Amino acid sequence: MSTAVRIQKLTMVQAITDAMATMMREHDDVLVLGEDVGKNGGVFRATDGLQAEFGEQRVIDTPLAESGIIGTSIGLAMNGFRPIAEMQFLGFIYPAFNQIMTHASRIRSRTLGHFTVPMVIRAPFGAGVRAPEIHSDSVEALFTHMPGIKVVVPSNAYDAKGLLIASIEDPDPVLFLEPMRCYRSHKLEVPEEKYKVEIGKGARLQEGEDISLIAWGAMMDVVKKAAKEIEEAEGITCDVLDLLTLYPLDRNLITESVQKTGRAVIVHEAPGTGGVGNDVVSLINDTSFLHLRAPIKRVTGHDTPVPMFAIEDHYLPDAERVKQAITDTVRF
Amino acid sequence: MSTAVRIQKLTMVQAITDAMATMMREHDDVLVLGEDVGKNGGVFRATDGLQAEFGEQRVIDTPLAESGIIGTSIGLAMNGFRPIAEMQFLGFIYPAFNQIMTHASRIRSRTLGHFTVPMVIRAPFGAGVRAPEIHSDSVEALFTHMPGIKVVVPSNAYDAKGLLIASIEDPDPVLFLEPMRCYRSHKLEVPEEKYKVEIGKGARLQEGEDISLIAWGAMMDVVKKAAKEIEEAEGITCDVLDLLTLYPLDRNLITESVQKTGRAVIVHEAPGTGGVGNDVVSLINDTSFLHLRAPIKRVTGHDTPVPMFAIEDHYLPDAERVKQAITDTVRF
Amino acid sequence: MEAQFPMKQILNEDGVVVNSEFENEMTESLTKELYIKMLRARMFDRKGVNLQRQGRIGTYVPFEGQEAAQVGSSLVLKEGDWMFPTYRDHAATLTYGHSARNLFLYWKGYPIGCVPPEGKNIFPPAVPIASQLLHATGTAWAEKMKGTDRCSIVYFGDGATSEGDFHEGLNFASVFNAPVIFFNQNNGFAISVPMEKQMKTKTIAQKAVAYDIPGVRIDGNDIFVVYFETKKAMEHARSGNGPTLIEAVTYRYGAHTTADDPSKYRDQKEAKRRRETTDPLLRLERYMANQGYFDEAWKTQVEEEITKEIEQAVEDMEAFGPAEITDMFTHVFHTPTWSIQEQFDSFQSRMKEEV
Amino acid sequence: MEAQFPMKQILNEDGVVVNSEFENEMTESLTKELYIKMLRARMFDRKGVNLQRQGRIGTYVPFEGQEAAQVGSSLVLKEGDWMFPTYRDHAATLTYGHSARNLFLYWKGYPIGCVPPEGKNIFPPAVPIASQLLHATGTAWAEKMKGTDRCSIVYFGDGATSEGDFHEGLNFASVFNAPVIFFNQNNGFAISVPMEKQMKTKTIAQKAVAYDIPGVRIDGNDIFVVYFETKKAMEHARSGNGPTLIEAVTYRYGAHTTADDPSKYRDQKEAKRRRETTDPLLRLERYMANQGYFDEAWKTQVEEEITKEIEQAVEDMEAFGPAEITDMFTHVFHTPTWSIQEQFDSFQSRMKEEV
Ligand SMILES: Cc1ncc(C[n+]2csc(CCOP(=O)(O)OP(=O)(O)O)c2C)c(N)n1
Ligand SMILES: Cc1ncc(C[n+]2csc(CCOP(=O)(O)OP(=O)(O)O)c2C)c(N)n1
Ligand SMILES: [Mg+2]
Ligand SMILES: [Mg+2]
Repeated sequence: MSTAVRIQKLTMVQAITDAMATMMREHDDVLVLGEDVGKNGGVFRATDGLQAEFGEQRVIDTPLAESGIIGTSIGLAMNGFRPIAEMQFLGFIYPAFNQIMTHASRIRSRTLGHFTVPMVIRAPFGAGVRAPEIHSDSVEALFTHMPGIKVVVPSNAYDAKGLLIASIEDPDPVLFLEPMRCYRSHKLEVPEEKYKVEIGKGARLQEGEDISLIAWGAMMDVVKKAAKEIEEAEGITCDVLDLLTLYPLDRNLITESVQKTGRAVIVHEAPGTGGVGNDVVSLINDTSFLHLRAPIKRVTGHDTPVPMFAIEDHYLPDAERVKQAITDTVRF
Repeated sequence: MSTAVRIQKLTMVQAITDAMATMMREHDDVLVLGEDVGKNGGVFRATDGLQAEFGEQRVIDTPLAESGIIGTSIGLAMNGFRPIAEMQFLGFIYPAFNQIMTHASRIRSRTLGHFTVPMVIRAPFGAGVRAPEIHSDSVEALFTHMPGIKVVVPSNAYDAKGLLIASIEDPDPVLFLEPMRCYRSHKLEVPEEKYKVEIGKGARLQEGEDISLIAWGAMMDVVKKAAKEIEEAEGITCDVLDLLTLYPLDRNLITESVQKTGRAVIVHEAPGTGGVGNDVVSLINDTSFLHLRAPIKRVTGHDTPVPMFAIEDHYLPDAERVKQAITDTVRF
Repeated sequence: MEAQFPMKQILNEDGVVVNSEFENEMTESLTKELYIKMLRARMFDRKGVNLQRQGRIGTYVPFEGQEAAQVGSSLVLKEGDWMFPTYRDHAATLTYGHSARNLFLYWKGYPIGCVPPEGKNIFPPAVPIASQLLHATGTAWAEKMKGTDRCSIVYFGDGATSEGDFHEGLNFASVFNAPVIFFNQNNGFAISVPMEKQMKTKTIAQKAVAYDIPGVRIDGNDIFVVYFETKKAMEHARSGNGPTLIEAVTYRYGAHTTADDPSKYRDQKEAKRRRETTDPLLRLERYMANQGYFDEAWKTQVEEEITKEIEQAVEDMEAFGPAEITDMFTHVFHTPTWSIQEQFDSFQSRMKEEV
Repeated sequence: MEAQFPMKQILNEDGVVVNSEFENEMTESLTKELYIKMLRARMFDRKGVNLQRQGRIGTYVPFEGQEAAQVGSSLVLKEGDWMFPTYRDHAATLTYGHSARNLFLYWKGYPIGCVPPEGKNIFPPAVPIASQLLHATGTAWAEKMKGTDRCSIVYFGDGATSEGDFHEGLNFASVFNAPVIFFNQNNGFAISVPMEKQMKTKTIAQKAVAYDIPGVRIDGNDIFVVYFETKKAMEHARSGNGPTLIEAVTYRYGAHTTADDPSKYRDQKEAKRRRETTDPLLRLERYMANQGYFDEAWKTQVEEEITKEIEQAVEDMEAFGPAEITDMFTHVFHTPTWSIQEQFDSFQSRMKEEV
């Protein structure tokens, strides 16, 4: 019965395009809309070729208005379509905040399931690519705090395709965050077929005994580098978790890991105050208090706006900061 | 030298009016603007009498547009005025999210202090007053995660006046949250004079030895009730903290209390996931890990939208839930 | 601009036909239907105010005075069309077939109050002002893509025109040629703020110029002009010609909500004056009398039937029993997340303990 | 509506005066000033593109083709007026007295790049499209309340007209009669999206009707019409008559940013054609030649001076040294909060370790 799975080597941004094309071929109700997603194929080329293949009716350049994009997508989603709305950058999602907060995420619960909003909002995000101000915001926590929407963040091509397909198939709104730093940083083997990476499940990228390193998105490379260097230098072995979904968190994965290692370092780009890292701290406190051998450390962006790009590297957590947190925790 | 301080008994909403009037008398550059703040005196009467006293030039009914209110207030603030902008309900602040997130909070840092935004955004919030949908949102965490703005929440008339005056005098934007449930629930003695309650400082409302109860806003009444009942029933004494400022948190107060009691219960209305409670958990983890005798408990709203008012009481934390958390923690 | 957007009328205040464009279609049966629907709406509204006064429901939002605008516009909808009301548009939703019981339950704070009858595309009242204009555009655009001739109608007030979403909604609809009727009820006030403080323009219809779509200004208390102009706009939309902005000039007699005190910001004598002059029901009665078919006995009979219907709805509302608390947990997502499930479980075990 | 908002011109493509309204004021000295400022802007812009190509700055946003719109409009500002540019408006900010060094530093990603010279009310480029319209309204309104005759000018593109903030900005300005000039540069594209997909209207000027304010459509490549119409609008504003919406029709020859490839979405032959026909500098040269005072030697001399100035700015940019990292921490609040202070401290101790 098994047919050979065809494999292609793709960057993350290519895998994202591939996921949309795969779903659009299979389902007529899947639409792509946003600013410059048509002929231009998106400012990152994430929708490259889609309009040529699926036409202007299904890959739609909208006026420059984020509330308009999300608000009309809600209408489309309530009335039989599955829109994939692109925000050109996550930093430009704010004008649509009202539509997401008071409608996209609430329509199912307000109407007791009478109307539903099966839509995906895609948004490139994060610092480290020398983008101008506002373009680099990492505000996942604004959405994990919003009841009624799921938030996912792949860190590589394979997960990106599977998670995006799962997001499009999800009966509820999903915010699909795309770390710009990962768009072209690696190529990975990605099946040509349709497959899903389950929403709500994280991944253990590396087994270790001494400490759990918990991160997502562009921070995975930083964390993996730190884990490798600290093992070489000090023989400390790290259990490296890529959360993949930020709401709902993969509680089992985190709990199991921390109960094994007794220690955790959480790494994210967003400001520490109000960041998703605090949710992870609470989760560990709730589930694993007696297992903890040291306080949990968070290595995060500062409580400052992401600065202009000449100095943004000093905003972002790097392997040095992560290693310092690891040794502080292990030696506590 | 000392003159007798004249005292008046005021509800919280009266104290808020009084704070604005006090500052407007003293400073010509203080303006009030928003929807229905003029003749109508605001839907909660918080600006009652201000237009009669200060005129239509200083107490301004604006068009119905929150982004417009905040955006123009930013311009006014950059150009010599100190606007107090009212959002009719915190649940209607979302259309202004972009202006607050990318401008009000960032202009000082973007321009290295060349332009500044000394403005106050006032907003009634929280559930429990049988308001319609969206009106009851408790989204303080969206703003504590936003670098460049402070967030304060009084729970009584005395603090409300002092904190609002401090907010108006603050050289940076302050989000001043007004728990609707507290508007008229108590009268307190409030000096007629100008005085300030310092931003960034919480208050210990009650001394206790066994556990720290940490909350703010409308949850203070719930927490105080629980503390009283649990002391009567079980002899457990609670150290009750009213945080008052949610960014920046009063780290010293929290730390000192938890290091004394070794236990903490945090109570807030907002959904647990992404709530400010997680920041408090992290703070305690960072400062007081070795003092903890039990995991920290959070008693919060659910990860659901605040429901329609017929069932909202089942959304809100109540004294029963708080007491349960206290006994669970003390008996851990 | 006022001259370019004159207020269209069919009936003047005395119920005299001043524009005969649609005279052929102004049949006795249509006239009576319009009258009955308006009377029904008005009686529903008065019941709502009373129920609130008696503490049997919570804050209520009355619409008395705006019946013609809402009834006339909603009566031209067809099966399957989409309706996006505000909190003040029960006359419209009721006329289009919403359940009176559920409408009352809405104001009693029951989650079920947001749910329309099966098959009826009626959105719950959009609480954040103007946000619903985009949904109406989206659902209409979807119909266009599906190739049906269905359309959307969206209600909003004069105050709503100031929000960014008003602008984005009209622009998207015009760019994508979506079959949507933007039905503005200009009742002169946004809570306490009069139109002159909301905008500098003297008309709302002229804002259509910014989107190159038709803008029509009508007397919103003249049910005929509302009915026929909305019908025209709908036919325009259904035949692929895109959206129309309709400004129906009207007035609310009462308070903004039952929690509001209009005497704070306006002279209520004006409401009294309007009740006697421009009232939509009175005007139609005058017309019917002029036509020779207004009959007090008939009216009484109609009133009795409506009273029965509304009393039944009130009874049904009260027979509904307590609101379903579990609704809070079970519909946030198709399948609850673990955090919601856990909160639900602990809620249920608390409930059990209480028993 | 196009007929009601015809595109005003003073010079046609051949540099011939087609409208003599302002002929008295079109002196040789003004003409030369306008020319010099445009040339300076163009040379600055080309330098920006070059610096980006050489990797000496980051992504840059070119404006070549839009010099007349920006220079003509900014030259009428007076001391103390407020300017709110986009990322594409260096010709405007430079003309109004911004520091060329800082503008280059902005594109090098330096925080100092956002800071205008002392006393110059120039806001940093508003990154979220259309958000700055409200700030301009607010600062202008403040001037009105203070009783000065200062005003604000705000720049934005055709794409920006779709955002809700465009609408709210114009509405607030019209309601409060704020002295602000809404200066739209309609260059036909929002990145790749042509005007026809952005809006159904054929003009942007007509959107003024929605706010009952003057809307003026001008040839944005004709520096005279830009200069005199903006001046008129400013005088109108300064004398208490409120805002004006100006649509300056223009074109960007190059890419949206240096990271963009316009051939993906349009035929660049059009840019070539326009360079030869409607170009703002060429047109003014033709006019000056017609007037008998265009002189290649003079131009060469002017170019030399500008080259010197710009080279100096580049030198200053590069002499500035590394960006000040501590800027990240020290200006978030007037006084750092403990969390920022703690992060700052630990940053500083890491820096010390590294040394
Ligand atoms: C975004 C938003 N801001 C504020 C409010 C509070 N509010 C409710 S009704 C109203 C006035 C609406 O006026 P209008 O649009 O004229 O409608 P009307 O009430 O007259 O029918 C306001 C300000 C809201 N519901 N949503
Ligand atoms: C709110 C927001 N959404 C999206 C963007 C991304 N973006 C930057 S420039 C641009 C196009 C702007 O077009 P237009 O207003 O015509 O100005 P132009 O670039 O042509 O000068 C877009 C979509 C942004 N900066 N802000
Ligand atoms: Mg109204
Ligand atoms: Mg443009």
